[in-house]
Amino acid sequence: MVKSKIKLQTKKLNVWYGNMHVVKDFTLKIPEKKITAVIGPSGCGKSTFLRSLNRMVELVPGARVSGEILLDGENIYDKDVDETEIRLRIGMVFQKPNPFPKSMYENVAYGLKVRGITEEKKLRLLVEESLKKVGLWEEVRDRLNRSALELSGGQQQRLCIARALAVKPEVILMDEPCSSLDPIATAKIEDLLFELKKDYTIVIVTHNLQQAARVSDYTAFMYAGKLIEHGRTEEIFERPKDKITQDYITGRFG
Amino acid sequence: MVKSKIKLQTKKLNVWYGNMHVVKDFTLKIPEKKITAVIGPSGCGKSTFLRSLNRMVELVPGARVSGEILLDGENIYDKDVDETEIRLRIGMVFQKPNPFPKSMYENVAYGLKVRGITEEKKLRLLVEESLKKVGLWEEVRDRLNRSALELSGGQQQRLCIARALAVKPEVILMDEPCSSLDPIATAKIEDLLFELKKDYTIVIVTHNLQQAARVSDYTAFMYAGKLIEHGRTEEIFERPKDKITQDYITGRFG
Amino acid sequence: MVKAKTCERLGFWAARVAILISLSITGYMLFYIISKGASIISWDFLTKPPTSGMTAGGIFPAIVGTLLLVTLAIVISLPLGLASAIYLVEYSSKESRFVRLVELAVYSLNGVPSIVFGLFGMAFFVKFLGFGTSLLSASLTLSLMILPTIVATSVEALKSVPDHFREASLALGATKGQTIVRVVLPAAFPGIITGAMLGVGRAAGETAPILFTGAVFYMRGLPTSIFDPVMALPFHLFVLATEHPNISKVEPIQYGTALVLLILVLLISLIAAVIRYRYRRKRKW
Amino acid sequence: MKLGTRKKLSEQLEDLKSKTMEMGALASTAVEKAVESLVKRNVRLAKKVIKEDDKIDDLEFEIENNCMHVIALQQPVAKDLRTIGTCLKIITDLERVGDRAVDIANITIEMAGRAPVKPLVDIPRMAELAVGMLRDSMRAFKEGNSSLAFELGKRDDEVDRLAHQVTRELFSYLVEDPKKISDAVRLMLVASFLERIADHATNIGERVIYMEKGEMVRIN
Amino acid sequence: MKLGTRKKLSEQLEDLKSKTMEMGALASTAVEKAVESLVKRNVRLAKKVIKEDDKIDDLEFEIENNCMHVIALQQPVAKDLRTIGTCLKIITDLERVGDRAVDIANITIEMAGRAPVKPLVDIPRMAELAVGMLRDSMRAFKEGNSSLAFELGKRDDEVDRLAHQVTRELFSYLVEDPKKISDAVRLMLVASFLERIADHATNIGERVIYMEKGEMVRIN
Amino acid sequence: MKEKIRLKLSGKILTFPPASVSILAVFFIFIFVFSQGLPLFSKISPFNFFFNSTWRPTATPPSFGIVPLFLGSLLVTSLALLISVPLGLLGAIYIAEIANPKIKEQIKLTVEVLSGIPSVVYGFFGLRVLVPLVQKTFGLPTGETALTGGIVLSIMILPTILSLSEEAISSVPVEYKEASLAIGATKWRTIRSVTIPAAASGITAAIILGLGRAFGETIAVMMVTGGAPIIPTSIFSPVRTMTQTIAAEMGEAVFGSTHYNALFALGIVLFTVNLILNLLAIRLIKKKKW
Ligand SMILES: Nc1ncnc2c1ncn2[C@@H]1O[C@H](COP(=O)(O)OP(=O)(O)OP(=O)(O)O)[C@@H](O)[C@H]1O
Ligand SMILES: Nc1ncnc2c1ncn2[C@@H]1O[C@H](COP(=O)(O)OP(=O)(O)OP(=O)(O)O)[C@@H](O)[C@H]1O
Ligand SMILES: [Mg+2]
Ligand SMILES: [Mg+2]
Ligand SMILES: O=P([O-])([O-])[O-]
Repeated sequence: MVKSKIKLQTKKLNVWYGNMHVVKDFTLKIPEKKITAVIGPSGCGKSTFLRSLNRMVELVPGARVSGEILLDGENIYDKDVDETEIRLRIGMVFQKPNPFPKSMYENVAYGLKVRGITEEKKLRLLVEESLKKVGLWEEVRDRLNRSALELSGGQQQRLCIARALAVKPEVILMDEPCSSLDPIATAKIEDLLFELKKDYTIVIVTHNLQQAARVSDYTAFMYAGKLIEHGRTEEIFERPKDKITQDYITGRFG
Repeated sequence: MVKSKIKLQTKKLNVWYGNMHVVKDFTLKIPEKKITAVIGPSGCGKSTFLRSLNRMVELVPGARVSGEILLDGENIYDKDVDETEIRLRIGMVFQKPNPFPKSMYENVAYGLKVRGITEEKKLRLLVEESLKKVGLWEEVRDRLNRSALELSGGQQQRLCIARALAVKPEVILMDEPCSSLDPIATAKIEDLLFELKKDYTIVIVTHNLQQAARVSDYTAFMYAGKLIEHGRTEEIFERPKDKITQDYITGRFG
Repeated sequence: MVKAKTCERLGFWAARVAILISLSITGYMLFYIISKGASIISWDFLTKPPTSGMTAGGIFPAIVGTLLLVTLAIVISLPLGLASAIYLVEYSSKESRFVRLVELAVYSLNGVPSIVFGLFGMAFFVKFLGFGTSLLSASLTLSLMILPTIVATSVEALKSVPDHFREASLALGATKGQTIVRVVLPAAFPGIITGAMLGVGRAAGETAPILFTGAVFYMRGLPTSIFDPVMALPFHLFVLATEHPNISKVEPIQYGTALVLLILVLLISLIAAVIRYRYRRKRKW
Repeated sequence: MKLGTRKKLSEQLEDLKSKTMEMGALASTAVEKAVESLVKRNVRLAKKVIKEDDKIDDLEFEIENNCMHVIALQQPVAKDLRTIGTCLKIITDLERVGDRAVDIANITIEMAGRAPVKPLVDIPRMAELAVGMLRDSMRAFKEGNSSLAFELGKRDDEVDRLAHQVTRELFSYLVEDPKKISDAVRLMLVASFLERIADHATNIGERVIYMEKGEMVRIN
Repeated sequence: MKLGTRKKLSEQLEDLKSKTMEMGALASTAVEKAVESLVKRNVRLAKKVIKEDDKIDDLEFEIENNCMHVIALQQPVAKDLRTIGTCLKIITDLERVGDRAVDIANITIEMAGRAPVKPLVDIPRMAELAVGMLRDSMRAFKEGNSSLAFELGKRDDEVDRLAHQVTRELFSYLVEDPKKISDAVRLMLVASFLERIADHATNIGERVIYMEKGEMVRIN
Repeated sequence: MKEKIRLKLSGKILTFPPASVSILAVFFIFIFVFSQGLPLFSKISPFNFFFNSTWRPTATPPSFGIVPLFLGSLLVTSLALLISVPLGLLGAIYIAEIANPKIKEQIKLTVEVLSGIPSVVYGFFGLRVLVPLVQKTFGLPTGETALTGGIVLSIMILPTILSLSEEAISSVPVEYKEASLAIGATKWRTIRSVTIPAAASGITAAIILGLGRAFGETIAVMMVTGGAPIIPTSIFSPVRTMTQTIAAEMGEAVFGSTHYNALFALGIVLFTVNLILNLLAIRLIKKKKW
């Protein structure tokens, strides 16, 4: 069904919180330079699934993961894989815009500094590049040293995306990145997604079915921890095969 | 344009916060037993407008109101009108479900007790009636004395609606009542709205254009404090007259 | 990257060692006092007055004195503090000059060293108002000292009641007074109680403020009126440990007194902490 | 669905479907009556058919509008959307069926007062078949019955066969008796109309299958 | 719009419109060529027209599918939705125009090798008018030009007038020379087809006005 | 209706006077402490008071120079901070960021309970345990030194610094930490570069409040520092702090005498210094940016 190159792939992924089995035998292929949306009712495990893709789920005390996640064919959960390395390759953007309470410049430079880049000139250049990519450069070039918290919600979210882009990740995970934004800021982020997918593989979790329909190339429908249906977004929204999917997307659910 | 009886009507309503002119010359008729949706970009003054309808806006220090709001022809801002009396007639439901940290029973009974009703039997009866109206009775009848905070978000919101209904208001104002709910809970609330409009006049503020389209009979589009366009929801969504309205609802805004 | 990992390991160990040291010092202190004092405590020790120039007998008057001081102090400061907090949070606008003045005053009061409270108590209650060195002067001094704690915690407790509760109540046609009494105060209750307990704990343990205002080293019998001076546990311990002519003879009594004081204060403090924790966990808004 | 009385999506879809069924019934009846008027040379009935076509047109307009309402206001997806798409397409077919009924009725009027070309046997038979298909296609739509829809393909072949036969037969009359030319031409047209009505019924059947399965299938 | 390459709503709408324009161009050309084949009695050209109608049918299918995609995925409202609704309707008209071109081409083939009934004068004239209307209706669609669309009503009247004239004329031939009956009948059909093509152009014009103004207006 | 309006107003009227009590209290403290302290300067010059290096109130002629007392307070307080700040900060990091949730809750509870231990108990512990220990370890003639005072105070303010810093660190929104981790920073790097800077104002406030507590503490220091009013020469000197001086000498000072005034003047100094520290801390805490 998926024809482009597979960038990221989960194989029989399972996640438990303590005794609670939250993600169940999840096998999904995520194609390169496409947008894959994960939809499903609240609490079905979308965020958990997403966080398992860059090993952020390990930060939850009591979380346990089994199965494989292959990034370009390599299992990121292998013993000798460094999770910080993985997180440089798989960036993440969160539900609420969360810039650090530092200057805009520092925010974007942060990941680069973590990576050991200290040369001022190089940093400037890379920061500018990232900010341009998210279309924020023109808006903030004159006040890069002002606090990032002065920006509006939508701008903050774009800054956070720029911050994630700065370290040149290959994959970007987004957990409901627009749910705290107004429709206009949301539209801007969606436009940005179209630009970004030229260079990045994107996985987005959203509650907003319309958003999934608008922006994604592929859609995965998740229910009670299981992958119910996965396919081209058109297929899912026009011809879902599964009864549950049909009920969910037509709002006849629950 | 509006043919049913007019329940609530604003005439040249203006609201200021300090020097900030937030609602400007707002003249709107709200027909009885219909759902009127107020839509518009963030910060355009929707919440302020809504809160001026039951004089909640007066609680904001520095808020100033001019113009008239007629409830059944009587100006609620008249000097000798008691605002607590108005708030009994015009109920309100908030963005985030906000049950009191009391038992479910106490929550619904609260408004009645405030009104001076103390007779246990009568209270029970009225509480049951309200809970039945919002379809919560079957779900909670066995645990009325448990804390309302034990309920799920959607149930809490329905409890809040029941609480507002208990005092038998004529109008119900809702400020983004579903924005913190998942799609399933949202669908239940929307179903409830269809039931409620048999008996109540409803004004709902929402960011979700689809929701406005789905549930409302009339839609008012607000922009920068002004009423730009108002009409049957079908008209607004199929044949908006104003360019700004068109741009806003088709997402070409900003 | 390897360096980053090493840094992390070192940092974590430093933190672990720090907390271990911190806890073990205090832990040792508690262990020390408990082990030394436990053998002293008996029914007689708790219920008998001291005898033979303090070298024998119990500490009953000091216990009673402390309880009296604390009770009186809280009875004065809780209503005052709570009412202030209600005024600040519910009845005034944040910009009002008066509110800022009150806040400033509360903060200032909180920073005043206890010995300065002692000085003030002596100058104002003892001398100026003529209450003399008495239970009343000492309690008033203590109540002022714990007032900021009570105001601050009550303000916090009231503020932590989300506005949407108030809005919900007002939107249902309740008046402001009904809203405060029926919704806000019940929701803030645990926080207020914690504040009160904290105040009680502080009042019970302080020595400096009562030094010149009401505490005496020895008195015959219990105070009969609020104008009598009182014995108090902390003061008792202080004097026994530093000024008693026969220090080695009263050593066991010192340990005993220290232990009783410790238990009293820790108990109060523990109750406060437990209430707070339970409440924090239970709170869902 | 009257304006100003908002309903839930499922109710609106039901409304749409029942309106479409109503339109289907009107169109079928119109064809029946038109053919009856032709057979019985009943001008009044023919005029009635022509007048009643307005109802069908109005209904098409109304249903189309409602479809747009529902799309604009409810954002239907998946089967809901396919149902609406199907209604949109079915109503154009039905409207065209209605137009053919009018065409037939007009022919009745044109031929009024003249001796019949020949006894009408095959045409009523075709009409019966075509209307039967139409009715069944609408039943398939109502019930979401795709196997019923699927059978329409075969039945359409039968109608096509009959149409050919009628045309051939009439051509022979044409050559025999030039005076009857114009009426013979008219009857040929009627046959072609009926054939097209059967085509429309087949189209409707295809749409029903699409609605149910999400795939376009050619059934003839 | 290929599957799997998601675009923004505005781009998708542009795609839809240009596909529809393409279909319009194909249909217009088909009619022109069909009439040319008839006039020049060019069977090869007629066969080409018939073959190329598949393209039109495919395009209709594709555009309709894309419309459904856009509705399902983008929740269009207001003018965006009206544009899609208009595309959906225009393509049925265009498809029918294509079918009429095929009908004309078929007649060319049927009449091949026989002497012409009469020199074809009015039919090419009608064809020119009808195709002109079709082209203009599509231009009005492209440009959102409702006044251009509005004029189509008058032009349709002219085509109707010509069609009547042609029919009357042919009837006289029919009576004169019974041998030419069948071809005369065929030419009458051609005239009625052209008339209907003009009707379709008028329909498209009405749709354009609806798209622009949000109201259905009858323009003839 | 009128009754309702009265009801509405009554709440405000009822709560206004209590709200004024705090203001009055500060005002009175100010008036009374100053009114008893300021007369000193009609008897001796402020220069003398602030810069004279001997404190001999009972000698003839008496000398009221607070330099040794101030230095004593300063030394003891500095020592206390030197020990408790690193321990407290690292400990706070442990509790807030490293400890697993179960242990975390328990440690927090413990620390909060410990912060309620009365100062006299710390003093008592210092006197009984630390004084002999210091004496033995460093081979001093007496264990009652500035160092001992510093240690006792550091133990005493440790819970304050720990719990306030921990609160500051914990209140840094988890989103910041997640953002940093998600970008590939290690946990420690995140603590260093994101959490601590974000909590900086809160941590500073914690330290200042600890400082204030140490500076204003009376009984605990009194029991362990030896109480010699001389300028300390090393951390092993016995010292006498300002607070301690007031507590020790007030009993002997004659009401209204120069000595009495001088002790109140010490009170003024304490009052002022602590007020400044406290207001500073409050400003820092209020400066939260999120
Ligand atoms: N830290 C945790 N410890 C234990 N259970 C958890 C934890 N986080 C989430 N869960 C549970 O795991 C399940 C899946 O949670 P998750 O956050 O992945 O759902 P989700 O699909 O993202 O929901 P939402 O749409 O509401 O964000 C839920 O039932 C939730 O209660
Ligand atoms: N208490 C207040 N004091 C001063 N200005 C305020 C206050 N509340 C809101 N405003 C301002 O008034 C304007 C209108 O606010 P309002 O909350 O009514 O907008 P809104 O349309 O409800 O926005 P949203 O969709 O984001 O809820 C905004 O610019 C806002 O910043
Ligand atoms: Mg989630
Ligand atoms: Mg709002
Ligand atoms: O309307 P038609 O020409 O396709 O029958």
